Amino acid sequence: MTVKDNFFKGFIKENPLLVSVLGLCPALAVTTKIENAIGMGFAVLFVLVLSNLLVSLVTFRPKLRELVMPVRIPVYIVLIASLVVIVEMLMKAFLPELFQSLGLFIPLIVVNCIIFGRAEAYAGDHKPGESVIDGAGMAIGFTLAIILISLIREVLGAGQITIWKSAVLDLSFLFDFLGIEPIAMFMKPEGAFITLGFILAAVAAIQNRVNAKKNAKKAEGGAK
Amino acid sequence: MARFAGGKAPFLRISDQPNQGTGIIMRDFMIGLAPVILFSWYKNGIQVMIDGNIGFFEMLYPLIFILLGGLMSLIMEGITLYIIHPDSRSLKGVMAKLSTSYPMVPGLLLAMVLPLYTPVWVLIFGCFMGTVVGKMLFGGFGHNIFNPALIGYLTIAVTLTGVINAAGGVFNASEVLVDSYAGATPLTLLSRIKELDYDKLVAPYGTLWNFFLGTIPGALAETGALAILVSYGWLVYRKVIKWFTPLIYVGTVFVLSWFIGIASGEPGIWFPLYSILSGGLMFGAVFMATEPVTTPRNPLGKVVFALFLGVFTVLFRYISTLPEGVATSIVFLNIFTMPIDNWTAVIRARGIKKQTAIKASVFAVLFIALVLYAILKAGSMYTAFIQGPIGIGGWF
Amino acid sequence: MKKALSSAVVLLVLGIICGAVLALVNTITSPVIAQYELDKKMEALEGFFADELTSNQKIADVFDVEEIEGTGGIKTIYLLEHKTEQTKSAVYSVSALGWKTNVDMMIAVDEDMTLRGYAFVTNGGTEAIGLTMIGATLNLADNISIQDTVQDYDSVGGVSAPVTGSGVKACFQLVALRVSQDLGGE
Amino acid sequence: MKVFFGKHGFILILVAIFVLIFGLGGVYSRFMTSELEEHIEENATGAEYALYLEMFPGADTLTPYTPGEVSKTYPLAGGRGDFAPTVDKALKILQGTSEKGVVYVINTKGKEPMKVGVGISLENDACVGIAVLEQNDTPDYFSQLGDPFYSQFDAKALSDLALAVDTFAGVTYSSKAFEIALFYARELYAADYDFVIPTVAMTLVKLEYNFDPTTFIASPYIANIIYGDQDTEAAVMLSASFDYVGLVGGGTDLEADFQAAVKALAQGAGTLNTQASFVSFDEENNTLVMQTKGYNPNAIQASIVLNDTLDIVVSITFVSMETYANQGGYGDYTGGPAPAVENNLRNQYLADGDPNVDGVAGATVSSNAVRSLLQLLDGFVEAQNGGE
Repeated sequence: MTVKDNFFKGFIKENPLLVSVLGLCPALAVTTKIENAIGMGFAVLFVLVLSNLLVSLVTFRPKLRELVMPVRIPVYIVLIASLVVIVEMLMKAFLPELFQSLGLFIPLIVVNCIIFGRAEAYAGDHKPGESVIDGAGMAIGFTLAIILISLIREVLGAGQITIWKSAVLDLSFLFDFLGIEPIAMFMKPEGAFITLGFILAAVAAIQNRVNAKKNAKKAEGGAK
Repeated sequence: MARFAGGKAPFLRISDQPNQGTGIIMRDFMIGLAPVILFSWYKNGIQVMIDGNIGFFEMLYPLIFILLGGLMSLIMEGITLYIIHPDSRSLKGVMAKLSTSYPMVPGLLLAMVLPLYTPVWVLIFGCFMGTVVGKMLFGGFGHNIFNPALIGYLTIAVTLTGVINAAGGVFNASEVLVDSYAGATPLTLLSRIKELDYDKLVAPYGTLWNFFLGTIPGALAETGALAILVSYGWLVYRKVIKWFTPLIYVGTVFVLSWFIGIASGEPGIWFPLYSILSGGLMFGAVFMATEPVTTPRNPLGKVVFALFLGVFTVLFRYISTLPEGVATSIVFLNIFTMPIDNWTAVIRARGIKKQTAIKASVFAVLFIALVLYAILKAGSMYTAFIQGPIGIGGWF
Repeated sequence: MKKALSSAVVLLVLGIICGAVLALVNTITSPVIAQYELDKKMEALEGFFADELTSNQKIADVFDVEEIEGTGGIKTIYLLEHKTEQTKSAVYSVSALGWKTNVDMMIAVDEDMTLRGYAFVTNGGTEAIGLTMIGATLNLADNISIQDTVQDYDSVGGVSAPVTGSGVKACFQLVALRVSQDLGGE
Repeated sequence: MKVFFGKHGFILILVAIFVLIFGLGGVYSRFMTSELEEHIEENATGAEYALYLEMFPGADTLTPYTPGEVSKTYPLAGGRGDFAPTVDKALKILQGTSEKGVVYVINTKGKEPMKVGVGISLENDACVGIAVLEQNDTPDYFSQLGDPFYSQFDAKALSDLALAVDTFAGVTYSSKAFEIALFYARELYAADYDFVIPTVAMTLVKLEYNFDPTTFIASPYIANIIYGDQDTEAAVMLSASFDYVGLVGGGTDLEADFQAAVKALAQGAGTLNTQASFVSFDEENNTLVMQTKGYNPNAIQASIVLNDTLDIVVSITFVSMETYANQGGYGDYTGGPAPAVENNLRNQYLADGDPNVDGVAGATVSSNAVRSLLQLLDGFVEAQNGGE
């Protein structure tokens, strides 16, 4: 697997949210604004890259690996929890408004399956460099996915796009032109589930089609 | 012989009537809807124009609105089929599928239970939730668990009531010019004043005769009890629906309301009549509780289903804060269609024997418990009669 | 046995390192957080004293602010003294039981015992009623004596919320009982 | 292109139909909503006019007209300053072609702005009814105004000298709004038609305390007035709320119109300090009990012993004081525990006989209260002196 493949696999092919369906809790809860999604994405990026790096570092050397493996779950938890607390403190100090709107979901990154999943499934037996690239790719894939969800939810549910703080794109002129109004349901949990469901279906459909094409090509190649 | 037919429901009368099929059933069903549609057009359009309150284009609106609902539903189902079925990427393929799946019905029914001044985009959103989410995502016709029209209706009722009220709500132009309604449908009034008083509940709208004719405010088609009865007669005559389901449903509500009235110190016959004639009860009983896909298939199952519908409608209507309980109770009981169907099929086939007695008694106990709860709770909602001297009201 | 022990040691060392890093980060961030929270409080006070401030003055430029811990329902008292005019005011952060949860209010009182302003910080009551209270006006007359607010306030327009309303009343009562102690001059 | 349409033409047509319906349906439903708004407006005006017609039995049509300009201000209830009502519209009520009456729709103010319609009959120059069109007052209070309140507006003669609206207890603000509306409607009516607002010829010469110990409890104030066409002079005793009690030294009571006029004049004069008052007088022991209101709602009471000729204060004892038990209740006053303030001021007065005592720093309200008590007492003592 090339570095490029390793990085980009988290975007679509192994997207943690849309394919593995991990990290549903933040994906459903904080995606009411794009701003929140971006903030959450950065928090996950920070934690995931560093946790992958650290986990990979402590399990990379065979000798250390031998010692760590029996207690790896507590080790991972200590590492990830420390990173999350660091993110929480930094965010509280420098991005207090974002911290307030993300609220409980920052500490909950500790138990976010994506972080743990990547530590267990990838970083535990790969080189530090590869692990960092994997973590970055996965986190960006996750971020893009929740940005997509929050884009749909915010446009339909509130009629605006909050990119960052005061950078708000007000779409009410469009809504007025069409004679419609935002549907509050999309700001609520049920709207999150419906949006996520449709996106999952669309991604699955696209992947199926791509795979079918690939298989057809392969079969063609085999026939030759 | 229908009982040996295999494959997907509904079977209805494919085999026991020569040269009949779903197409004919669909035609009969549409004819059955016609009196109700025409009545709502008359009440909200023609009559108002005769009174001189509106112009020609306003007169046409109710009819167009209802037909628009059906059309939207049809087109959405077409688009969904195009997307999810590779073999329906042509007019012929889609048409072949659409001709057997009643695509117009959810939209038509949805449009008929919405208020007159619902904006069209709300109707379209409701059609989307009903047809695409409530029907096509479950696998299309014959696979849906919930009544598609009611899924659309409930989505709108939960999230977009404010929009509908802002646009004008349930009153048609001539009702707007009558001040005595205090801006509410009969059931909204009941949930607002929480008092069983003929002068306050019925008198503002005329007499119970007006309730029967349907000249009271309400959603497009749900008020016309008389028109719905005509439809009921036709549908029963053509054997599209079973005659007893609506009867048991409405009857249960009637009897329970009477008991509740008595428990509240209001023994008059007007209250049970008022409660079956107001809101969407008649409409729901004839057109939605008899839906072939989402309700039990065997006759005993239909009876049990209708009985429970009656109790839950009473519970939702009088005890919860929502003004309308019909839609909620039908969708809620749709969840239990499978167990009711299976258990009643066993009971029906074997009679009350050792093996089936327990199942039958579960139904009976549940039903009686719910009935008692409904009477005590709803009875104490409207008066201190039970709460005070006996002190039962406090338990609930 | 030895292996298990060394694993434990590894865990311990990791824990100590992580703890140290956390402590380090905390020393950097905690003053920033404290400063932010202070700014927030001052901003809340500025709302009451907007007429006294020119556009880019901070509250600390014009007033000497003293923070006192309150008792009972009164959580914090901010005593403000105008630097040039020597007039005193007090702002109370007070909370009382409304419907199920507390009503938290900020109530500002001037030296002559008149109500300067009030604001709802969080809402008691159910979501719908509670939300209408944020930014609600209680129809109080200008410069009403703080003693009179208890009977004179208006229930929040449009909602009959007697229980939440009693929370608001309790807030005023707490301040009315306390105010002379802080501002003197009866 | 052709290939694309061949492949996707069907879905494109479906989507096109969808968009078409969305557009046309949207336009149609907007049209419906705007029509509905018109209907509602029609209905609202209709209902409002029906309300006015109901006030005048037999009337059938009404025509709006422009009333004369009148600008007047009235004091609001609760001492919240003056308010100038404005007229929103005026309507003539007709029966056939003959004018039956007139309705003024007036913007007035209770606790919040209010809009009321006042109907005035041309036949007997009387208010025949009042209609509340808009009000934003506290619902709990406003709803207390029921039929007993509104029925007073039926056939209320505008030529009544003492025209006033009976305040409904506890709903003073809203009651006052109706009074303002009624008064203003009378002014407008006088400007538009040949109606003269009745007035009473009366001037208030002097308003002072009643220092006669036999009557001052029932009627603490005395007003000297000149009234009537013959400029009759009279001294009138008034109660604590300035109600007419009787003439000084007895005699025939004034007519009701004049009684009301005295009250209005005295109330409006505002020259007396009403903070302190007499409570009782014990003739045997020459003991006078007085009270004054300070910071605490419970009044400060003082028992004062005088000499036999009632012109020298022997001693002052405070019966009840500001109820603050600790000195904290006096703010930052540090002169010792309660009742230090009262005692301090009393001692000042007893020392030099000057009632304008210096207040105690930090206890302004209490000081003011005690000072006004002492001033009243001083006035009493001096009056007895002059009497001798």
